[in-house]
Amino acid sequence: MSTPVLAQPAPDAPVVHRPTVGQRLTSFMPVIALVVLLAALTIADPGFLTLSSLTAAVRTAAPLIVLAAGATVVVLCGGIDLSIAALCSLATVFFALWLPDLGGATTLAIIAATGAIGALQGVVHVLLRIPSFIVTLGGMSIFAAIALVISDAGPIPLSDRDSTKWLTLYVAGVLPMAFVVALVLVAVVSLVLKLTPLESWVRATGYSESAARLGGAPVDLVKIGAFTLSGACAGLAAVMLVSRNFSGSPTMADNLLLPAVAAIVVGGTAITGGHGSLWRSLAGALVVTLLRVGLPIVGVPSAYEQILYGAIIVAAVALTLDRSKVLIIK
Amino acid sequence: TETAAGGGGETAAAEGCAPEDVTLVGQVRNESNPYEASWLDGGDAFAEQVGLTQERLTYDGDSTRQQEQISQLLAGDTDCLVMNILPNGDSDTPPIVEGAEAAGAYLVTQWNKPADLNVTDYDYWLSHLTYNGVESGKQIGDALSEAIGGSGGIVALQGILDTGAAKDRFAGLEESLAANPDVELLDDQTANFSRAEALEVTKTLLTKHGDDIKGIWAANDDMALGALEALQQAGRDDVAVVGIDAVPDALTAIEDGTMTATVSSDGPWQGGIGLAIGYCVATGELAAEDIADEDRAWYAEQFLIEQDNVADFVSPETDEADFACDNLFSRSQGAMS
Amino acid sequence: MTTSPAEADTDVVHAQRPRPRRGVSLMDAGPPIALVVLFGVFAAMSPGFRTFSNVQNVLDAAAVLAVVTCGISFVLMMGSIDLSAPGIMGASAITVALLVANNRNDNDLGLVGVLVAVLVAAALGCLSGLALVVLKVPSFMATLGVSAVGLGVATLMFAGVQPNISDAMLEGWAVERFLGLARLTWIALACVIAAWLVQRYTRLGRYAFAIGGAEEVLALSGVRVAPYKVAVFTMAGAFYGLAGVMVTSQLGAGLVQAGRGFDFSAITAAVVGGTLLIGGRGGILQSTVGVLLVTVLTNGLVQVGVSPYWQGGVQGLIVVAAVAAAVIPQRRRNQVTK
Amino acid sequence: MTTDLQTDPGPRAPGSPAALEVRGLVKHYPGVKALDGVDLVVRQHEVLGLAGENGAGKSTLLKALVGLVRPDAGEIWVRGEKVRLRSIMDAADHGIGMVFQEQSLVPNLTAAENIVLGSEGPGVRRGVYRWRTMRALAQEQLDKIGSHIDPLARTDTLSFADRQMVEIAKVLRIEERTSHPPVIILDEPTSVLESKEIDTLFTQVRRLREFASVVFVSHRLDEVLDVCDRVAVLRGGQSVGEVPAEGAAPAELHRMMIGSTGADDHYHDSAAERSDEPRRPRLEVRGLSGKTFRDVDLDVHAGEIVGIVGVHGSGREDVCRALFGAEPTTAGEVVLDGKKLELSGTRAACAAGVGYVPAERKTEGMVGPMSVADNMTLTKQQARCSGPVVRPRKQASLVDGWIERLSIRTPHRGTAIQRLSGGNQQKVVLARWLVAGDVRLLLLDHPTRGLDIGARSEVYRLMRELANSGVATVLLADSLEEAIGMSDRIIVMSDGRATKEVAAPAGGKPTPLDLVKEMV
Ligand SMILES: Nc1ncnc2c1ncn2[C@@H]1O[C@H](COP(=O)(O)OP(=O)(O)OP(=O)(O)O)[C@@H](O)[C@H]1O
Ligand SMILES: Nc1ncnc2c1ncn2[C@@H]1O[C@H](COP(=O)(O)OP(=O)(O)OP(=O)(O)O)[C@@H](O)[C@H]1O
Ligand SMILES: [Mg+2]
Ligand SMILES: [Mg+2]
Repeated sequence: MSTPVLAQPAPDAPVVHRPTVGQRLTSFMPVIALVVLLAALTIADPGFLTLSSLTAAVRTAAPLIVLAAGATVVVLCGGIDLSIAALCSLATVFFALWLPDLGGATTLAIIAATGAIGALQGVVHVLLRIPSFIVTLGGMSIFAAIALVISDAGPIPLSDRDSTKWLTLYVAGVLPMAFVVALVLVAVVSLVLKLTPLESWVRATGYSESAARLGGAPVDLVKIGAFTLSGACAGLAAVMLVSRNFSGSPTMADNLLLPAVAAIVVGGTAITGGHGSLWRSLAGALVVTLLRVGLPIVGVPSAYEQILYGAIIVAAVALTLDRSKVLIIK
Repeated sequence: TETAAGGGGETAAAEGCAPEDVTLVGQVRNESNPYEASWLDGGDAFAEQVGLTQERLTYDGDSTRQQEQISQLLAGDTDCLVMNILPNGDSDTPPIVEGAEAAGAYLVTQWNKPADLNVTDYDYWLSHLTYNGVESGKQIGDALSEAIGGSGGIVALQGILDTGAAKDRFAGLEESLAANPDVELLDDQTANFSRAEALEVTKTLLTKHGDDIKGIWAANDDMALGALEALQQAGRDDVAVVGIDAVPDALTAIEDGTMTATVSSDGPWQGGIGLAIGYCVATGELAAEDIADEDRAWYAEQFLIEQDNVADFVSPETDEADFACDNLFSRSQGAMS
Repeated sequence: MTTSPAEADTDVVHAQRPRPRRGVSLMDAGPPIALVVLFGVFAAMSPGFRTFSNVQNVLDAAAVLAVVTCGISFVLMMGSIDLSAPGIMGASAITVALLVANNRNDNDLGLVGVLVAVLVAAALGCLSGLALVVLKVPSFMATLGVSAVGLGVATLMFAGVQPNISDAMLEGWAVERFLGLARLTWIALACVIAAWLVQRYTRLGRYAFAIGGAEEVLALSGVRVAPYKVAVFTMAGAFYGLAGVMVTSQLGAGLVQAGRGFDFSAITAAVVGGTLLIGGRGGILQSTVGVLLVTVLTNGLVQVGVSPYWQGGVQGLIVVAAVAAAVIPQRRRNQVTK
Repeated sequence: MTTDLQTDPGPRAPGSPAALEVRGLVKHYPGVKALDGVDLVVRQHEVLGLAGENGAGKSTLLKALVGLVRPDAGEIWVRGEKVRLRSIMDAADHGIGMVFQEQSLVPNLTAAENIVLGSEGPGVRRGVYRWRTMRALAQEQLDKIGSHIDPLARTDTLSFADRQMVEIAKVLRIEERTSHPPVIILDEPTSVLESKEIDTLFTQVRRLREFASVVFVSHRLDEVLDVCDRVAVLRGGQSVGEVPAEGAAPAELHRMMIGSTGADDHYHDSAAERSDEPRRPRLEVRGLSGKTFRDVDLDVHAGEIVGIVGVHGSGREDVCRALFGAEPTTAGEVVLDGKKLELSGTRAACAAGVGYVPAERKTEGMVGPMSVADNMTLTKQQARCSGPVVRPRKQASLVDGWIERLSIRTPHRGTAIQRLSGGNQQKVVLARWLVAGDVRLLLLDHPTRGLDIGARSEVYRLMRELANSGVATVLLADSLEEAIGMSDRIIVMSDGRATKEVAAPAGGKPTPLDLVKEMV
């Protein structure tokens, strides 16, 4: 074998990869947007910025954070999960129905069940190659129908409020437990992604599914996993809603779909996949919650509120999106 | 149950708030619906009457958003807060009630309440009022039977399936059907209280059942109006239509004779009365414990409106006297069963 | 050194296969077949379904959705998404109701009122486009924002009192028939044909298609895509505006909620028909097939007598199944499904 | 022959000014100086070759010439006039057009539309398409290069080579835009073409010289010397000199490119130590059939490199993909190391120790926005972690090791792979399977496409090294010579069938002609 050894020039001394100030700033943009919004609301109504008000806001935001966090992973994989809200509603019904039999284990059972339903959607998406948009759109109406039927189209009161009481407690007197749970979820999922190869597989799948697949990444499993997580998060969010409403109802969370997706996008996660993070969605969910509750509370009239909501949410995305990472914006 | 009320203890100042310290809040689904807009206007009228302004909240038919707004509201200053709330659905009432109780805010709810939730168990939930849905459903059902001459096929357009109002009204229809054995319910579909959906559903039902349809029972006037459009487009003028709510367009239609009957629900009065009850208690003019148990959860007076009496309802006006502290429950038709 | 001699003697004779294809192929036949099958199944199950008047009814019922879908198809072809239909339709519905003869004011602008409403809608659509290309906000969010703005504008104009129209022309659109179909249905048909012509024969249409295929390549060819994107959203807005007017004509009143639910049903229709969300696929004709599929489904389920509780679920199931049936024969190696 | 010869630049010289002149062009990217004061002269009516290693800055320079890259410093003169090129249209107005290294056609438009895209002229009147005119315009361009593609075929249904032809047809539209002799830039146009098409292209390039100037980039140096009048060499973003093509030797060019004497041979004879005992082959394919191939039998032994040659559409690429589980099969059995290989999906293949390097690097080979390190360790995460948790340090040292071994020019392992030059990207993609360590069967589809000579011989060396360590390799080579040089055995495929097997042991290599006879 004649192997010519080339006199290759030594590779350039590795330059230490340090993000510029601008890059650092873009990764903090969701937080900046949050602070700006809070400041604006406070200026509009100085009474808004109180501890109890902030506590109420984060407590309110908890289910949305959880929903958005789960769906973020699906979005990072390049898909979308439109079924989260309907699945969450269904889970509230399940919770109320199962509570008498399962007692304390209901919460885990719910999360396991919704996780399994999410996985099923993932399998359908992956095996039948149906776009996730359609699979989960179909899922959305199917779950809604099941919820309607098994609940007999009405709310089901909790037989025992104590089982969800822990979620309504406060840590250190000010931090609502539901919010803490949401934080822990975001932290754990982020860490698991970071510390395992999952993150690079998820991103690769989102950026370029075919390259990821041909590059040997377990694309199908990653996608099914993402849908499973998204489903499980819907279950957890359902438990939070039930703890707040003392009942399960077949349409309870239905209106959280668009806010959840908005939270993801406002956080700066690319809806096309690949770029983004759960932390961004956390900040996004807080921004969306503040908009949903803050505008009317500070006294913006209903019609103007909608106009402002539209304008602010677009502005927030304009602020948070890291355009260096997303070359083409669809 | 005497709910542990953290904020309640210090604010339960029975002596009452100064009238100018009272905050009035009215919350409905949206302002793009004539009935609910008139509700908020009624609230404004009452607020003006007592020299205050009403904070108008809308949640766009979004249960979670309603809860979010209320918990944010209750996180603020609740000392002299009076809330007149239209819960989105039955399941939305308990958390609102619990929240208000814990924060010590005066609350009046309307329309939706789970049957097993008792107003008398709470201190700050002053009253819940509604119209007897079974009764309204039955009244218009009977009117419809009469209009089609006591026999023939009808179809029903149901409201949002998981609301108490939709269920009660439909139960009323069933009662009416039982009383009119010759009237046959050919089909029931939901059109979600929406005019546009009612239009499509009715069109389909018209092709499905054709001339068998003699009457259309709609769980609210919006759907009845949608059905009327569908009838007009199908060139059918032989079908009687009934609805509930007495929205202005329905009244016009009844005047014209295109619609048969509706049942009044008085938006402006509802918007005012809830605030009035809260205001009277907050200012100490009325002690919460003096409200009779049958006035804690009650049916408000309603009227079947047909062509002969429609003129009386065309321009509903709020009467200041209705909101006087000693006259708050004058429209009561009795306690909720 | 023999890196790679291009010697003539290594020349290879081409064994070209007739692979290159023009436009459509059998692979695109899935949705039409699904439509026929679905139609057949319902016709077999329900005598009411197969009546002539019900077919009329299906076509009439498809009219508004078809017009909305015309608009959204161009956006989807670009690979963007558009959720602004509810807001834009609401705004145009109230606008037109207040401009033609109505019970709120003395306006009686007739066709001009319709035109103004469509223009207002186009302006709102343009806003989405501008937010996309100027602020670089993804269309999902830009259009969601514009939808909220549209609803707000509509609510402002609504001002608590229902505007009912008494304009003879507009009311006639829904009532009067020509060859058995309502005027609105003909309007919708005209829209579909116009949209198809735009897609096939105009630079705007072809570029919208190309943007979905490979946006970056257009830039490399010196095409400035931004104006075309704005134009596509503006055109979509105009279609929604017309749809809002049509709803007003049907309901005889301007409703803020005139467009409720049309965003997702239009996307569903387009996707079921084969205008995929990744962009660069499908087109107006495919979307129109999707509209018919969805409408037949909605109508058929009522005709067959499926419980209202289950209708949504059955519809979801069938939509997934229809797409699966359409997709399976097209499965290619290493296909990307988003 | 003079190397490092600095010919007198044109602008102020008497007679006609240079068609294009570049002075001191500088372009920085984060962490790299892609261009470091490049000077270049393109005379009128000449074909100028541009040579340089992967990452030398060729593409960057050319992109600056068409206004896609805004240089940090330096001047560009066109026909004696200093210009600033802000956009590709600007460049086109000055008569400069380019065929890009990565294909740039809109896949869902027709070939005709792609050809006239952006300068439809009479093809579109007032925003309305006139399909006939459009078709005629496109046909005119296609005729120029003697291509017989249907102008109304959708581009994504065309073969890679046909698409390349469409690109060339497209750039020739520039003739219509300007009255001046245009400058046409071809960045590695031949890397995806077959020899017949290359000939067509060269005929075309020579024709172009009559009325235009051409800048031509290729890593096949003999090709460059064949078609060009003069060759300029870039190294590390600087001009290091130029040579007249007449009489120059590839070795000389190569020396200039790398700055020292380098390899003179690029093909490797197989390792002799391979025992010829009749062992069971590592890979046994029996009767494999799919959409585009039928009844393919194939044996590959451990340590053996088997080349598959065939004309376009012979189905060899799909066989490779099928073996990797990325293409459905209808029949057949595949046994790897005595165990049946499930062709159910790529994951099963990976798990069984099969590696695949796809030909279309940009879309299938790499995940553009992800870092070099992540791309390299996409597959076998054992490489970056023992157990389920990643170990960034271990990953870093491993990746850095391969970056150094393969001389991958990247500022850092954390740099997004899309910022690397094409050749360096390919090295990363290859490295992915090398990092994995336990690959038993490697399927290489055009693994050296777009690589410079140095990188190429590095890849050859690696392939051989891997083979010696026992990996079985299937190679779809870039050229027949490469196939012959690298393979121990060659399978000829035609029309979806394996028609012939040719032994190619060291010392007993067949000639290209032998193979071509079998291929048709
Ligand atoms: N957009 C970019 N961002 C950052 N660095 C870049 C970018 N484009 C090119 N580079 C860097 O500039 C250098 C020159 O790249 P260029 O593409 O010009 O090389 P080339 O000579 O064309 O190589 P090849 O033969 O592989 O195509 C490389 O080191 C590359 O990593
Ligand atoms: N009969 C056919 N019908 C449809 N597609 C085909 C057909 N034959 C081949 N193809 C497709 O054409 C492409 C190239 O085919 P193939 O793999 O046979 O080329 P190749 O022999 O590898 O040529 P190259 O030298 O360019 O690599 C593949 O994507 C394959 O799927
Ligand atoms: Mg290059
Ligand atoms: Mg090939």
